[in-house]
Amino acid sequence: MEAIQVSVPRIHPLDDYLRTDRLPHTLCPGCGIGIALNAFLRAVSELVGEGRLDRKNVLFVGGIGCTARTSMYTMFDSAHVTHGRAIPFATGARLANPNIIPVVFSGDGDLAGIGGNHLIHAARRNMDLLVVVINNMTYGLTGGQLSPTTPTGHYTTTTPYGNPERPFNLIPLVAAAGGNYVARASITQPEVMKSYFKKALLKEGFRLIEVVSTCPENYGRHLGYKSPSDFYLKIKGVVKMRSGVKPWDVKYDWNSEITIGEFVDRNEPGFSRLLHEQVRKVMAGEN
Amino acid sequence: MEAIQVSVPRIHPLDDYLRTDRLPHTLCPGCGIGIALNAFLRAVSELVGEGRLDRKNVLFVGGIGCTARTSMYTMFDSAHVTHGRAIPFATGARLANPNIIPVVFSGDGDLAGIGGNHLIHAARRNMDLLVVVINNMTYGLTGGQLSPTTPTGHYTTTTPYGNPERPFNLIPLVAAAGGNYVARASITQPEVMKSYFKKALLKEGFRLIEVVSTCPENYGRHLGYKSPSDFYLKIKGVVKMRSGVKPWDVKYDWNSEITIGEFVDRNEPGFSRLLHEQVRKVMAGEN
Amino acid sequence: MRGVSVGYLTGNQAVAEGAMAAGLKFYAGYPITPASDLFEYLSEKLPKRGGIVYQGEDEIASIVAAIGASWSGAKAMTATSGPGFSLMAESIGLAAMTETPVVVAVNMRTGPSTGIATTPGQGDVMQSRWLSHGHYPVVVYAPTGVQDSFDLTIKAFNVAEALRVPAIILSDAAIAHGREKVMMRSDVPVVSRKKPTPGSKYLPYEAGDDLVPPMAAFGEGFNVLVESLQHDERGYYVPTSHAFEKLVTRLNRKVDDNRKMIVESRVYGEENADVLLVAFGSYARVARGAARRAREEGFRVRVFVPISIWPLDEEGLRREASRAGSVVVMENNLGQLYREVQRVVRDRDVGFLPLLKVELPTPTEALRSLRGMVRA
Amino acid sequence: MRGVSVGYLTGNQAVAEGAMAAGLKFYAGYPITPASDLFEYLSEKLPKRGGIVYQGEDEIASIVAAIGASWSGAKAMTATSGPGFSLMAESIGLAAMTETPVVVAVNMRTGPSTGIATTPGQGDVMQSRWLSHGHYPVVVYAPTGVQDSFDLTIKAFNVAEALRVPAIILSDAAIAHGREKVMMRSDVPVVSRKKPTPGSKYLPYEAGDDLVPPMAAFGEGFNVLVESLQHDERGYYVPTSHAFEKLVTRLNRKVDDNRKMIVESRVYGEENADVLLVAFGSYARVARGAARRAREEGFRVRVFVPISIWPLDEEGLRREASRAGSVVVMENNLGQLYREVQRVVRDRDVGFLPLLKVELPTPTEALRSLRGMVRA
Amino acid sequence: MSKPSPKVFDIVTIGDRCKECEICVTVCPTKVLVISDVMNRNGYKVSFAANPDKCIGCKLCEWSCPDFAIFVRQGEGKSRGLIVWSSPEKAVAR
Amino acid sequence: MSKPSPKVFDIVTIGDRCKECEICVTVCPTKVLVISDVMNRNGYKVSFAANPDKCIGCKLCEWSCPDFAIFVRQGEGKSRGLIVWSSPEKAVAR
Amino acid sequence: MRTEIILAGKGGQGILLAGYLIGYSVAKFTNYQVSSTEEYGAETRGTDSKMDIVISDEEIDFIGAERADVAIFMFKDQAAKYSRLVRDGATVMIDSTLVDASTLPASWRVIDLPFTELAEKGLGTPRVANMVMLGAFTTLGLVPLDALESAVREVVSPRWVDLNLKALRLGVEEASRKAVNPLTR
Amino acid sequence: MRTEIILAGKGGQGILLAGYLIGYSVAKFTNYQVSSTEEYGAETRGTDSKMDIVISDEEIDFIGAERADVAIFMFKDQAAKYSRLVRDGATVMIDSTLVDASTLPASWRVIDLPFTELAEKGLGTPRVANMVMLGAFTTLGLVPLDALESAVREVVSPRWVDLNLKALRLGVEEASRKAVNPLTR
Ligand SMILES: Cc1ncc(C[n+]2csc(CCOP(=O)(O)OP(=O)(O)O)c2C)c(N)n1
Ligand SMILES: Cc1ncc(C[n+]2csc(CCOP(=O)(O)OP(=O)(O)O)c2C)c(N)n1
Ligand code: SF4
Ligand code: SF4
Ligand code: SF4
Ligand code: SF4
Ligand code: SF4
Ligand code: SF4
Ligand SMILES: [Mg+2]
Ligand SMILES: [Mg+2]
Repeated sequence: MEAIQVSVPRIHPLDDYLRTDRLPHTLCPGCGIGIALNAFLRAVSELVGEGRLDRKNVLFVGGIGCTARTSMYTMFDSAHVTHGRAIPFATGARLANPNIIPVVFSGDGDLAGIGGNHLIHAARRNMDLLVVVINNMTYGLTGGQLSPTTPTGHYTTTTPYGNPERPFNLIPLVAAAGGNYVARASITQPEVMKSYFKKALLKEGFRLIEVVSTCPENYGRHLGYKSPSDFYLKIKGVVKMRSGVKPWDVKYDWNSEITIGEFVDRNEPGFSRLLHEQVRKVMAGEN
Repeated sequence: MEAIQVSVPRIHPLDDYLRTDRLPHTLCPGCGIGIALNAFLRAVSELVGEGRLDRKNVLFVGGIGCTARTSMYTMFDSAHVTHGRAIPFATGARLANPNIIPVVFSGDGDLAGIGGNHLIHAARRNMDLLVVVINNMTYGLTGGQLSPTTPTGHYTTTTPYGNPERPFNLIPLVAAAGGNYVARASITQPEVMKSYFKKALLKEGFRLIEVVSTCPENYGRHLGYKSPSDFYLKIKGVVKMRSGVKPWDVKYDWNSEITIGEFVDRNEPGFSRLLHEQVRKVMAGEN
Repeated sequence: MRGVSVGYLTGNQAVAEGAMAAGLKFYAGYPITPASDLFEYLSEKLPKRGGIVYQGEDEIASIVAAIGASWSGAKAMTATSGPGFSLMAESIGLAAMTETPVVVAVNMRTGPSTGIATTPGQGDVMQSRWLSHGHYPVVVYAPTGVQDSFDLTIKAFNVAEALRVPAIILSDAAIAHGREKVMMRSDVPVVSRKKPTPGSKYLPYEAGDDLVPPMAAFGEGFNVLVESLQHDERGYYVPTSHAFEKLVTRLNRKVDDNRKMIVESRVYGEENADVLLVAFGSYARVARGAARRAREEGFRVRVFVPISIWPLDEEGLRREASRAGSVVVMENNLGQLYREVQRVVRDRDVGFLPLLKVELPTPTEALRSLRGMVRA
Repeated sequence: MRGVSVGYLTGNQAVAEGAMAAGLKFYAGYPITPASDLFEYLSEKLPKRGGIVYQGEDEIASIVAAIGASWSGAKAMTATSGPGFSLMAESIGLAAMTETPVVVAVNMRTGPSTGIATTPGQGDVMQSRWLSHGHYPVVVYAPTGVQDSFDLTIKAFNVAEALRVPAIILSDAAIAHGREKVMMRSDVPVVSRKKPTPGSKYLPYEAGDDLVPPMAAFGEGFNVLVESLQHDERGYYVPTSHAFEKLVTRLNRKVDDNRKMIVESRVYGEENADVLLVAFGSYARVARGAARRAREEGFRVRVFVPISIWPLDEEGLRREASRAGSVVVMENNLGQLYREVQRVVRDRDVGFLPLLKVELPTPTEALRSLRGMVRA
Repeated sequence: MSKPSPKVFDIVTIGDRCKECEICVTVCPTKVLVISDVMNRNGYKVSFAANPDKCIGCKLCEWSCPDFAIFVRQGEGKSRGLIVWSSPEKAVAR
Repeated sequence: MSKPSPKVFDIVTIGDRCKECEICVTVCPTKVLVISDVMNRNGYKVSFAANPDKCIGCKLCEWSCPDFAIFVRQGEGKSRGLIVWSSPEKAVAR
Repeated sequence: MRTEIILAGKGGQGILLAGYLIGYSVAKFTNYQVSSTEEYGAETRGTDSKMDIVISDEEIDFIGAERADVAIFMFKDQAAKYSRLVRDGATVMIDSTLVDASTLPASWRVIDLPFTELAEKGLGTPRVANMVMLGAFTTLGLVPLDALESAVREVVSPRWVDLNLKALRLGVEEASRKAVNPLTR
Repeated sequence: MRTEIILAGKGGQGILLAGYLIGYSVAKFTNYQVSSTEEYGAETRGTDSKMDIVISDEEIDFIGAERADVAIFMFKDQAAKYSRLVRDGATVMIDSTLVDASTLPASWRVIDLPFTELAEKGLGTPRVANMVMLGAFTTLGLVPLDALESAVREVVSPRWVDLNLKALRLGVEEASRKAVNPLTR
């Protein structure tokens, strides 16, 4: 076993939230996931700085995928579990200890593909989770296969003749399932993204933030974007920020508009509170 | 092995569509599932009579549950598979033979609980399936536990202190996922239900018909309905038929209104057609 | 007796009571016959003790929630039967790899596939050990009745907590739904996971000589890393042969080196028997009944009952086998425990008596078959 | 050679080619390393032959779609690796119970749990037989290279179709991603499921002496009934011991009684060897290399390679074992095939050489370890 | 539901299928049906058209029976309530 | 992004983290950044603030870097572009 | 000493409750061991319900009855159906309202009492026939009456306790009148 | 006769394509058996890429190289990294543009040619250094030049075929000039 290097100098303003001894991380050059993580950690660091968040309660959970791998680098209680199962893991962790603030940070395939059922059920229950879906429209880690959010017609390694499927538009889907907060951000607007993270981190109940992102290596190349920047600029061009839009009017169209903004913002009691309240009442003989 | 009784006299007008040697079926007295099956078989029999449907192409698939057990009695190609997996089974059967007309007939737990992911993905793809969800708001076969459609507050065997969860409203959920046809019927209006079945049987793409039903034995009793008729009359009172309602305005509220009606009715090409079209083109060298 | 309460419970209720006695704080379940009533029983009882009962959207959600809860410091459990257990295959591996204490009660019913939901089966013996991919550790106990259901549930929790492994209670519909008098001691020894010293430098997968790393809970400030990839002591992904061999060997040695703590078996009947009849679970009760009947006929049957199925009490089994006229394994499948007995008892033939039934065979029936084959 | 095309393919490509040669018409997959490229290869090639490639939302959706497709008359397949295979546990039982021909290619990677996605493993040997609940039949082949990947895929399809059982191709990342010259005959014998006579009275689970019922497809007017419950010849649910015993016995006898058709093994090296080295899959190649190296040292190693893992060629193994100085099983796990060899070779000790590696050990390395243990 | 013209009906209960659930009794708009004293092999007292004359042929009973145990057909002469058995041995007298 | 007041900045690249992705170069509104000739141990030429004077301190580079490899801090005197290394052995000259 | 009991009736006759009360009272109020198993699978109304109970002063091996020492049949046909599980010389109680004693094997010591009728006439409802039977059962000496009475108080919903206790005592009286030899243990 | 070959370079140098071409030409255009394995795990750019190729006139047992008869190193440090897998007396080709021949074990028969430089100068791009190397490789007699040429034509995208063939021939020429003894098979 190699000597274990526990600390390296912290230089970057976010280094306090990173396992810096593992950097550089294994994501490809220019991958949008890193930009989203950057905004997320900034949101946490600001909230901690403002005394509004206790970082020791933050639980950072990923399933399996490039996005999920961010859990290997975050300096919180972190979990890198199995493909699609970040939500139930985080659910159990929170229900067993309602002080925990679970953040599920994972990919479109992980959360809306194999894990889609956990996603809609967590939303339905208004389970106290912040779920961040990094939507790079592909299965990045496994090499750029079709994902449930890949636009129709796109060429991927498993759709060499063009994707015949229609993608999910996650905003109306999750909004229809339930939850207190549903928003979509883009890696091309990091400050906006951070503000959504900050807001969502402080709410109870189910919160979903979809982040429109890129996979320059395994998807962008297939689409003909020669560099990470090309893909980045494509995204920058297609996202449109709108406010006051109803979730079912939100667009997810590669050729015209991918709407970003906040679409649901409620404050109904979270499932975890309701359940613990019930247990309290039962113990007190009130139920 | 007992002697196998292959045919018994056919008396009832729908006996032609039933494995009559197995009747009476194992559903409890007054169970709403039978009423829904009755309407479904009537729809088929009318279409066959009208020369608009070839019964030998109908594939009747259930997962596991009381509702799914209807597949044991229907005189079609039928499949009674594993819990939650009726949709993928029917999907494979249809994709391998596009003449097949698969009907998935199963319970709320089977289709929206354990099988929820298959449901939303099939809708997303506009997969050529008629999915009938018999929503009795409980897990009937296993004894009346909480289902994802059980109204909040209801007492079930696994929520002895009242259900702290919020139920799915399947109409907006499935509509947000996709599909050509989304409707909700009630066992208390069998003729309307039949008309939805007839219409949906002839469409391509994904079609969902949710049927508001009863489980007098394992759920109704818990709720205090002493007889199947009492529960039936409760349902009759709470459902309200409306037309021109958008899916997201459809109500699912045990105490005020459960909206029934047709909420999505489109004619986009089904996934099976798109996929076979693509294969045809590839073979012809057009792609 | 002081500190003992007497119950007249079903196996399912006894497992639930055992779990609560062992300190259960989180139960996640999904209904399935014949485990639903365990879930229902806990739905009523556990909240009274401040525990959480949660219904997942499927079995995967349920066991993974239990794993998550365990990392939040709660003693956690789920229960299911064949189809649901099959769905948990991947998650059992997750628990083993992340060294998460979790207890899974599996009530065998008639299989394969949906089979028969209401009748007892014994077809999941091999599955209980090998359902997940990779070479991972697991401990499996098979209660023979209601008292065992209570006692072994406590033991399963204790082993799970002591070794940070998933522990399985492999029961069946006959025991789960049968009712027996059961003595429940209130002062049962309860083991809880070892914790790191507060404020210490902590590596979540660094073990001492006992091979079991201490386990910090979420929220305690240790920045733990739960990792399903091959990892080193820190939980860092290290894809080398060295790290692989080290981790997988340690994981499995936790069970192998602690056989003493885990292993349990029982013998009944005469010392110098004509036949050593090996049977587990509800069939152990049939076998004992058969031995009783055999005695009336002057035929000497000794019954060996493995209580821990994985690992088996190999020593005990070999010792007993060496003393009997012949060795026969009787189970409700086409040879599963039998394969293990064959492997362990190498120096002599082992007979197999498959009694494929959807209800318990009677002792007389079993004895008739046994005599038939021992004669032949 | 006429009717033979020569390829320079990876194991994954060879499986895909073998499947197409055997008549594959429906592939459903879900990406996972190291099986994704098999899926990708078929995504391009299969539509050219008029077949359908479908990506499910997870592994369960994929294998169940393949089962559904098989009932529509298509030869159907899926491919995956450890985590995905674990998720298929319940569905393998469904296929076995409903007697649905379906082929599952499993490329083992380093486990347990997520483990290492890119490196070869051999930890899923027991899993491949026992992952589902109940006593169900399955056939498992382990290719040792690319040629085998082609040939055994055809054989797997043929057995699946002939016996109406799920057949598994248990390969690993080394073979799946390794490349070799492969000879692909165009006139391979291809077996397809037996069909009922049109217009005949048809019971979907009524078998003749060969134990295998003919299989009607959906849409042919037979009103077939696919049933996961315990059923009789009609597919009717019958929850009796009689029906259970009859069905489960027949299901499993389909494999047991047809061992001749299924079983395959190979031996390499000298007749009267010092050691019989048993190894499968990519480790069989290591073992053969070690035997070559051993020869240089005057140490005689004979290599026994099981090709069918479930069932094993027990006779062949016993015969070979009886002739060698000692018997050693070498695999990349802590003892899985080993357990079976122990069970089969009962009259003598069997040594175990675990080489836990994330890359293939070299023959020299393997030989060194072997000599170390044979000496000791 | 379809309007039958000559208003004469046979209201037929299939005795061995009926489960005494009373749904037909509940839905019948004209109170034609009752639960009879005839018990079938499974111990259910079967539904019976005690007041056949009141039948308007709406078939709500037929449509609402979960057990395919009742149907209404064109009658002759005079409306009748019938209980039939799908096989002789299934008929059980009270 | 927050507005810094004295308009003097250090634009710091962490050499061993940079992956030459050019995102920072692309997002910088004032073209401060370029890919330098300095190659790190992983073979990437690292980003560098070649025109520090033009920096307006918007931090878009810092916020957009997927690798936590660049940040902007208050400078002294005069804006500078810097490349730092998190450990000496990670510094690789070209 | 091991005693095997079979209790059979139709669904709705309260057989399972009666069996539970026997087991409960033995478990809680005696030093004996006790176990019971039920037969399941009732998918439609009117199915048989059958329970095996084993009472023993030592650990119970097999939990079911295969040569019952005591059998109680509350509905017709059941005696025939289960007779192979009842040993020669067994004590067999039947509800003579519904079971015809003349059809039973001569090797059994039959106690026939019209439980249903007694319940109907004596207490105004046939629903406590099971309790009348239990009262009669205590006269066999396997379970003390006071244990069963305590069990009824703990298990049965308070508003039915009195009626049930009355029914129990009625059963004791009627059975005593038949002057049964108690089983000796 | 079994020949083990190791081919190593940096990602981007076209090592895997070169190895594939060797294997492809042997498989398709000779009667020899051939196998190859790659080393994976390249998660960031600039990682090593290494391929083992085995060519044999009989069935190949072990598919990797452990005592390579031929090794080709296209980047520095690799010789040191893999030397334990190369046998004494092996023929070792290096790209002398990037690898320093003087650091190599004396027991090897080294052929050093500046493949990258040759490609850059002779054909205007370093990207065909791998093809120049392949050309040189044919002079070892393991794979006939025409087989490799056919492989290039079948495998390489049409617009690069000519350039690649030129590079191949350049490699042949340059290597012949070094007058290597071909390996005899
Ligand atoms: C059960 C299971 N199936 C498949 C895989 C293989 N797998 C790993 S990551 C992944 C998809 C990742 O896609 P996404 O979640 O979108 O993450 P990204 O890499 O795009 O960030 C898949 C299919 C797995 N690890 N486990
Ligand atoms: C994998 C698996 N989990 C659980 C079960 C047990 N089970 C059988 S049916 C059912 C729920 C049925 O509910 P629903 O689908 O609503 O059907 P209903 O009986 O209400 O018609 C469950 C949980 C099973 N058979 N398989
Ligand atoms: S594969 Fe795609 S998503 Fe994954 S790290 Fe690389 S660029 Fe990002
Ligand atoms: S349990 Fe409920 S849903 Fe099932 S058949 Fe009975 S009444 Fe119907
Ligand atoms: S006829 Fe049908 S609806 Fe009427 S009571 Fe009988 S089963 Fe119920
Ligand atoms: S047809 Fe209408 S009126 Fe006649 S019995 Fe039936 S429900 Fe009543
Ligand atoms: S500093 Fe960051 S954004 Fe800029 S090139 Fe380097 S890795 Fe990319
Ligand atoms: S802070 Fe703004 S202006 Fe300055 S280098 Fe970064 S992106 Fe450019
Ligand atoms: Mg993705
Ligand atoms: Mg339901």
